[in-house]
Amino acid sequence: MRHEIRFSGYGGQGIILSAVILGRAAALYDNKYAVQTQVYGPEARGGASMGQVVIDDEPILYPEVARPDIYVIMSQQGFEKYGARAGEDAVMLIDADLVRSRPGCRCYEIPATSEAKGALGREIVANIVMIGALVTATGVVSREAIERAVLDSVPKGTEELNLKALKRGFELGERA
Amino acid sequence: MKLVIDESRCKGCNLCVLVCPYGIFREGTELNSRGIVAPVLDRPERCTNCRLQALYGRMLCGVCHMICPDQAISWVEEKPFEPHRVEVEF
Amino acid sequence: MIAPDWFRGDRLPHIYCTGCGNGTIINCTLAAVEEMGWKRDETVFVSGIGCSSRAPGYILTDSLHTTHGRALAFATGVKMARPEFNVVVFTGDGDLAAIGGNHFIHACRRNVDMTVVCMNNHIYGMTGGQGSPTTPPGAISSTTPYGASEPAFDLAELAVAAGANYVARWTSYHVKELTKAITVGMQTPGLAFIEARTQCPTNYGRHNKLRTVPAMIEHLRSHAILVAKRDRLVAEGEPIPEGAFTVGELVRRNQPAMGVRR
Amino acid sequence: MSRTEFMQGNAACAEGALAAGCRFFGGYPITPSTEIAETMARRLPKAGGVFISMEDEIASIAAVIGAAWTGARAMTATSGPGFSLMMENIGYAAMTETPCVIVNIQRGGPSTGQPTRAAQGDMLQCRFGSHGDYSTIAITPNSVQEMFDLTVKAFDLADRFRVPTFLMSDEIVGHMRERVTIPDAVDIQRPRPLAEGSLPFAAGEDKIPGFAPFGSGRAVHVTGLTHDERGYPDTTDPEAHDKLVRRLVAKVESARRDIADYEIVNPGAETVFVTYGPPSRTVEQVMRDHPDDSIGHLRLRIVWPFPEFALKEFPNAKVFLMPELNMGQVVREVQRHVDQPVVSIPKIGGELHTPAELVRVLEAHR
Repeated sequence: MRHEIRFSGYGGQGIILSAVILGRAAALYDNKYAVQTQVYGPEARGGASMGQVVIDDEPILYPEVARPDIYVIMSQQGFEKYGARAGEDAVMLIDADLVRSRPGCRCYEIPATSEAKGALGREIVANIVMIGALVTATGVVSREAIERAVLDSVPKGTEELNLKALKRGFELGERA
Repeated sequence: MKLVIDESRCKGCNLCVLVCPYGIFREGTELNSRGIVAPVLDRPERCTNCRLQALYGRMLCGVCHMICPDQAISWVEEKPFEPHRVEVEF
Repeated sequence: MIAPDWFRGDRLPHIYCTGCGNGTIINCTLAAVEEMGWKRDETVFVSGIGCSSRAPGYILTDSLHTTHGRALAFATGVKMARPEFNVVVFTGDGDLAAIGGNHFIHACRRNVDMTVVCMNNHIYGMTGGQGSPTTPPGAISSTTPYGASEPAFDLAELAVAAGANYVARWTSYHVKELTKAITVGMQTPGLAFIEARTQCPTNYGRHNKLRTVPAMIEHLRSHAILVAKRDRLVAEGEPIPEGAFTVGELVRRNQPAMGVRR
Repeated sequence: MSRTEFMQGNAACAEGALAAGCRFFGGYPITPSTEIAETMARRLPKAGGVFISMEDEIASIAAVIGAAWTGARAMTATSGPGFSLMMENIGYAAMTETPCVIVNIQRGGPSTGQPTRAAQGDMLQCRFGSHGDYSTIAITPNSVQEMFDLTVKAFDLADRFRVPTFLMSDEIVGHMRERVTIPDAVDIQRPRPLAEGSLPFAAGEDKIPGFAPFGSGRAVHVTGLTHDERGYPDTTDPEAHDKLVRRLVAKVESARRDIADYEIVNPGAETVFVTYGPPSRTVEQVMRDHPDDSIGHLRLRIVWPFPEFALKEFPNAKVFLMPELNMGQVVREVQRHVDQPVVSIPKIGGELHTPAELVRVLEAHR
């Protein structure tokens, strides 16, 4: 089953890293296939940043994302540029504190940034909370795979914090 | 040691005539087989390098050899070795 | 005396015009190489395009005759890949300062450990005598028929400013001094730049009232003033003679260098 | 043993170069190739190699050629504008038979164009871009794994044929991340050494001279001028030039069956897609979604020298369809080798042909 997952937010939230971690989880630890792409260029710096992942059980031939079925949106501008045209059958996870608009599709509101700032004490792990929620809300990769991919990708010394953020995300995603 | 001009290389620029402190090189007058007027040597035994290189174990003066753009000037050993009569000029 | 085994005897006589000073500068460079005791199979000559750049073709070592202006970039690759090689670059004023100007300043900045000998004849010789970045103001060339109107580059001062560890300037008349300067340059770690002003009787002298080779040599000799003399004139507030250029060592220093033999 | 990574195409290219023993990289930053230089800058010094950031692309390829003549495997990476700047020295490398690898992560042109978008607009430039006649090898990967594998192959071909060899990738493959398996070691083939007593530019039957890198004690004179077998300039003799340039072209072109690398699907097909690089993946997607034996696919991993004989492997072909990320470049080569109609499917703007677009063309031509 082919899934196309699109992440968007503003620069500095770790949007691209989120896409890489998800792709890594699928390709290295879930025995699936994954292609990760992203938007480059000056417009990606100040404005909305966007990364995408295609995950499939079969080898991925056409590598581009045509019609995402899963969205993770972490800024209003990101929503407007990359989320507003989501199809009706898509699923969207939204950082409820940062995005005012709501899509026409199924939408889960995840308070990732306030959780990261509050309970976890570091705003920087909001993207990891979001990834955790994504995994339990959609099952696109396994919990074990995403745990290993997160551990691969985060700076030394922050593993515990990031695992805590991921677990918190799992809970938020289960509840959603 | 003997000073020689390799006429197969000389292009006749006469830089050697200009720089030799002993006036050993003179502008030539005759075209050689390559169509070049090569300089001629005037009493080359006056060349300090010819006389004293073996004694000092290094090149002396040698300005003609260095400036010759066509690598045409060199010294060859003379065999059998014959000491030259030295004329001291004041 | 330069040992004949440094020359590709089968390639001589070379293509240079009668009275061209490039052959002299090759002699001085090879005399310096002998002084250094370098081995032939560890020495690489690199050049770009132009009269000067034909020089490596007459020397019996590995040699790289490259594209116009780019000799220093090729030489950087050779030296950085094999720092144990002795790398000497032959270049000319057009090759080095016009098309290759950017490579020149960056090679000096990197201070790559090699010796750069520039045969500066103030003209594009091989293409028939067009004005170059070192053609003196007023000089006649085929592209400056009313006299060069642009200021000229001082290549040696440019190399000093750009960071070369050793910079000297002599002429094809000053064979002993030039040889000594190239030798010191070879001994100095980092980039050594030696500007050798030379005569181009065919394409420069002919159009600039220097019809004979001796006239050109005399012009070089009489317009060269030692760096120390220039400094004294400046200190005394005396004018520098018109058309004069400094000769001697302009800088010798020990700034960090790249590609130094390990 | 090997390791599996989730890696960007550009990073996999750098890993391939390191695995192949590349020990010199000269480059200049340019989107979308920069990650190759960055990876080499990080990895090469630890592998005993040299990374140098040159003042421009002209200097980068010059330094690479200089390093190659010392016997090092050497590489540079760039994109369109830098590739254009390299052209003169690429001709020099062809003329002097310098083995080196040039990676071009193609972006939209002409001029500065679309720095962050993909194209295949330099495919004719890599074949004909430098002045005069010569022949080189151009490789076109379509996945991150191939960025690794074909970079290794590029070094082998460069060494074997003593030609500048191009890895003609693009922004899509250069920037995408996929799973890649990196073996612990790869087999490499270095150039045949110059035989004792042979002249440095004299070639035998295969038209490829033996290689005596600097320091071998052979006093090789290397020049971009027309030269004889000794390497000495001989610029006015028509025969000398004819002999040299014919050999430079023939050493690659006459070996094109040997060099060729392509895949064939459904050789009995009547409608045949011809692709290279990422459009091949769209075609593969279309063929998976619409299984049909009457649709064939010739996918080139090496575009130059062009393997025209591969087109003959579709004896029933009625039409050839060629999607390219340009206005139709390699399609000209297909057209001159077949009698059937050849349809160019150009796409520019930076995005890959979608499966739906190709299905529409397919339906129009059946």
